[in-house]
Amino acid sequence: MKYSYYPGCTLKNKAQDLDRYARASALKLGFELEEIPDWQCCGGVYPLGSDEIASKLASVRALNYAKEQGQDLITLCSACHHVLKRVNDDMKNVQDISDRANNYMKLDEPYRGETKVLHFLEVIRDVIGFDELKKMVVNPLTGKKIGAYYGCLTLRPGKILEFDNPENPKIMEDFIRAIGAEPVIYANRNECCGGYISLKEGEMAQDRTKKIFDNCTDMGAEMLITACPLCRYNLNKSEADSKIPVYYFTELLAEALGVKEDC
Amino acid sequence: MSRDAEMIREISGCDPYRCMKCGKCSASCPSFNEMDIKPHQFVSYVLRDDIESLVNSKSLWKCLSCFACVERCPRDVKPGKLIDAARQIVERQQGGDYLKADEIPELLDPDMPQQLLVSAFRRYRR
Amino acid sequence: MPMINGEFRPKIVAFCCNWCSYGGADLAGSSRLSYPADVKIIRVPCSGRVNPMFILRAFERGADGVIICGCHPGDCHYSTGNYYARRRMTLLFSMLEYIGIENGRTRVEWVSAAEGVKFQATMNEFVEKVKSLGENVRLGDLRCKD
Amino acid sequence: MQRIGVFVCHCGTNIAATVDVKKVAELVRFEPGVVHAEDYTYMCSEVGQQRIIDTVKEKNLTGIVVCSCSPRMHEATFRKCAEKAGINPYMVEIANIREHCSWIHKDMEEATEKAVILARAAIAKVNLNAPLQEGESPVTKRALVIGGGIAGIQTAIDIAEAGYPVDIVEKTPSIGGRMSQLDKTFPTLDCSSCILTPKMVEASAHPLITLHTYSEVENVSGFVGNFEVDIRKKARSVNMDKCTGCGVCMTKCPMKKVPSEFNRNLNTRTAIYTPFAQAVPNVPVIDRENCMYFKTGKCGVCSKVCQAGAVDYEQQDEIITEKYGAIVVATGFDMIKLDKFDEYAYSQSADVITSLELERIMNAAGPTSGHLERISDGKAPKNIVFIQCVGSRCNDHRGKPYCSKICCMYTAKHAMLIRDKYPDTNVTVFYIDVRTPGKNFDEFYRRAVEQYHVNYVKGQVGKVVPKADGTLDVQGVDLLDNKQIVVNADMVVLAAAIEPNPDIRKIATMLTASIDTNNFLTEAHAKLRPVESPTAGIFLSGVTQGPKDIPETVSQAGAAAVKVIGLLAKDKLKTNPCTAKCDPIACNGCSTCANVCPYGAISYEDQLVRGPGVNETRRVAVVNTALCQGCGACSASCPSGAMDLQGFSNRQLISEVDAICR
Repeated sequence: MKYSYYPGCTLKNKAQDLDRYARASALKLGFELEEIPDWQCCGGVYPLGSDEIASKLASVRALNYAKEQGQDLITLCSACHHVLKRVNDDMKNVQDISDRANNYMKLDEPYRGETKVLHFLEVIRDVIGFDELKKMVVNPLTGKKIGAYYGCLTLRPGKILEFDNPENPKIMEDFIRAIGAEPVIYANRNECCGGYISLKEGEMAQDRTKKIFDNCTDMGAEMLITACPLCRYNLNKSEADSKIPVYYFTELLAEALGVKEDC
Repeated sequence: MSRDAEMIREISGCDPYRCMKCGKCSASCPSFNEMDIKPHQFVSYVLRDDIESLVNSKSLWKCLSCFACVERCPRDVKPGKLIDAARQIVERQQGGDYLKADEIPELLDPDMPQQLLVSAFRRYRR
Repeated sequence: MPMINGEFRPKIVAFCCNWCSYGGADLAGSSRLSYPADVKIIRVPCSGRVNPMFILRAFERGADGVIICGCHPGDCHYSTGNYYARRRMTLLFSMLEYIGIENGRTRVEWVSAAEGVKFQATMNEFVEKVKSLGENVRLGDLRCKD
Repeated sequence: MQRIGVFVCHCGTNIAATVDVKKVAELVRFEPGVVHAEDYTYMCSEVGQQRIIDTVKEKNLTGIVVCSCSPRMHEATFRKCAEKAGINPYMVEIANIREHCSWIHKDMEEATEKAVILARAAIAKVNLNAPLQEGESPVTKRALVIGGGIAGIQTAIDIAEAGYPVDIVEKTPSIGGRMSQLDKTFPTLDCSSCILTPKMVEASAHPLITLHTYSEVENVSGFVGNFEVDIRKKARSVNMDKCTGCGVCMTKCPMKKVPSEFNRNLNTRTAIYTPFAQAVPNVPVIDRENCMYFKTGKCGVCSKVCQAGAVDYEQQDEIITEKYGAIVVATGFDMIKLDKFDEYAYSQSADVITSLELERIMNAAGPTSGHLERISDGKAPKNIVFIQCVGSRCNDHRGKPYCSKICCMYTAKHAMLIRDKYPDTNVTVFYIDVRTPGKNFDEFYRRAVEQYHVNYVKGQVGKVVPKADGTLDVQGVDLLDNKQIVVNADMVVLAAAIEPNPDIRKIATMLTASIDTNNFLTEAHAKLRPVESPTAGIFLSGVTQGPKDIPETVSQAGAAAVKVIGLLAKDKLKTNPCTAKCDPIACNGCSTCANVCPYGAISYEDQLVRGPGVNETRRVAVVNTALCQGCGACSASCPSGAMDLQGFSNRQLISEVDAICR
């Protein structure tokens, strides 16, 4: 099984492990990530303005490439996942944006949101299945109490992303169970880490991350996993007393599958 | 309605008249305390045509675009989109970028992911 | 072409079932939800009462669009009338399209007595569509022209 | 040739403000058949009607066109008026120039032009009208009430008291409905059971009331005065005649782990059970899905311990067919599912509960014997937060657009009762608006604040965060203070929106009763006929029509009963004369019409057909006018044009089309 893969800017630099572990794990799980050639940055945030077109075109190019390959498109980074899914929804359901973007793109055949955008976790859940994953685990992380940190971009708006229940998600918890560890459910797992605010308002980000750490450690978590480089950065920058280590979920996946050393 | 108010409604695609003042947005907002104009008040400013105060508000730069208010709003008003529209008016018309290029080097830190810079640029600048 | 202030004003006949859509139109009225005056409503007991002949006649006499409104599937006052209407009209409309009456000039819509807003929206949409198609010249009976 | 009078109504300024009524009267005067046209302020008033009567006599009119409000409003009025004037009531047509014209258009010229066209269509139709005679049909003097909650019980008692037999069909094993789950009722704080139980007993003991509990309506046919209904009496597995209600079977049943629906799944029940101790009838049922005997064939304990020998595993569902003159729908409500509101942590924490669950907890017969306890650990909560409007007043995909109406009052009740019984418990209520219209309602809410010091906070809650110590951090906003606040609570109570019983769609379809976008049944007129469905013979009682509290439900139940009694008191009903009619000369007996007729009103017989060039005996369609409801499906499908609908004939409708397209 081959997928078009959209790594995004950060996975090429500061979050190389997120990418590396994912590729190795994917091979082990039986699918291949084919990086989209000449992909362009999604912009990191979805342009909310209903009249913004130019800032959506990079995503449309990637989506259209996947369509031409006849492949589903996979992302790993929460932000890319968010932007690509929402732009795809615009192309499919918002006539005005779709028409104008197509006018710019001048494609042989207009792009109308045909590509299916999947987060890496969705592939594990919907294509491979957590039960299958469980069978493939060679180093189960038995006894580890892990909190899943979703943040905002993977879940909201729930109606468009259709990733999981935006107020009570379970995909990462199921993932944690599948790799043999024990998920710690805590309410603030979908509260914002501060996002880009940390660039200029460090204290605000400190306050946000403290709330998250306080809540997850209170409920017994020993470590957190995330899918987002920005969330991980903000969490790592936290000075909260309750701070615990934060990993990309792919790192734990690679470890559980026994491919971490190959990376 | 002023041109700016009209524009905010157009850019955001939100109808402020649908708001029933329940406060769900302000109850959900993680940046509530840092904001001078609170999320549930955005609607009133647009309806009152006081775009001046809105574009000069600190709140514009404190919103995290986390969509908690958008997800939970029972009336489909989506205050987060309104504030983003106001932010865009500032950036488009008044050149009031919140982030200057020459500020950057001093804000940088070696662990900072590219995503952060890209996002901040998108949100803070035209 | 019938024009008012330089604007094309189509003739539109709406058949509304007495139990749902006529009530929906009444509700649109009492809620002051306006839609173009081009729409004229004929009350029928049931959408299943609408004989294809009526629609042909309307086009022959110069109507630019014909819309049939009935109860939602499953809600027909007479149990099944709207299902017959739907099947009958699907056939009729495809035949009409064959002879040049564009699909946009004909429509079947389900509007309940509680859906004043939907009635308004449906009529607004339909009138716009018919306006964009212009005058119906395909089936007009020349003898009826001035 | 008809002699038609046209009467244009101003409806005060409702019509006259946007339609030039004088011009309408002037322009239609020269339409074919019109011999008189005038306008008047209120055509429906006594004076207006007298003008019509006088004109009919003076000018020898044979037909009347009234340009006024919707025929759904005043067609009957003007038909009666015509009858008084001595002409056939079916010689009247209404041109709807209010709802379909003056109220929706602003431009006078445009509206006037449209009014004239609508009047022309009506005139064209009247030109082809023929006098019609109403037939008569008998009335079955028995009523059916669907739903055995307080609404159904009250309606049934009121009908029975007037001397007519009534059947109640209730889906669950006992009558009583939602009210039987409640602890106290506002605004007087009566104990719910104390006022409901006597009514349940009265209903079951009444010689004219028959209870069909654990039963469902399966099929409905017929029409007003003459409904025929199939009722499925589900197998109780307990013989109603033999059971003494001793309850030994329930104490001995080994399957004790079935979630109790009656207690909102807060505790469990046995597989053979009555929903609650005061159940009527006090005869248990076996829940076959959970019964060991039915699942494995082993057990049979209940049968062994039953001294009366009432347990009958072989019992089968039974379908009975009954005839009724009227049907009352009283199917009530449930609370919405909260799976889309997980920010309140309802599914994450046992101590986040709905108000109905709190009713069960507060109820002496409930899972905690009336002690206010946390479901998770049985401890007494010291801080309780109530959240209002959970799913009500939402126009997004998560909730309901309407106000559920009862939540403000029951929350004030809960808050007050808790503060009264457990004075050291702090109670906070997050509200958007406190809505308390009703007699002694606002006083009641104020008592909660002033006497019981309940902390009302204007604002909503954004998130409930369960903590390791079992408490809940409730993050909300105080809009009046403009502050985000966090209240640490031991228990959170959600005022979930109410929605019509999920079975209502199926029932409405069987009854051909119309339903609105929220699944509430539609009334015939929102103000003037609030307890009747537009479908004749179907009546509405309780929340099935819209959210309402107990006093309102009881009043409405009584009103529905009065309407039913009014119907059953008649020996004969006038039938709609707008029925189908077959022209035997054109009919070739093809059976198309009989196939589409939903009422089986068309049959075939050999008739001697005589006409130009025809003189033979052949098979032709015949309409049974007592069965025909006048839908016209037959005439639209008739290939030869033989079948026509009186009052809406092909020629009449075509003449309307012509008038509009002219």
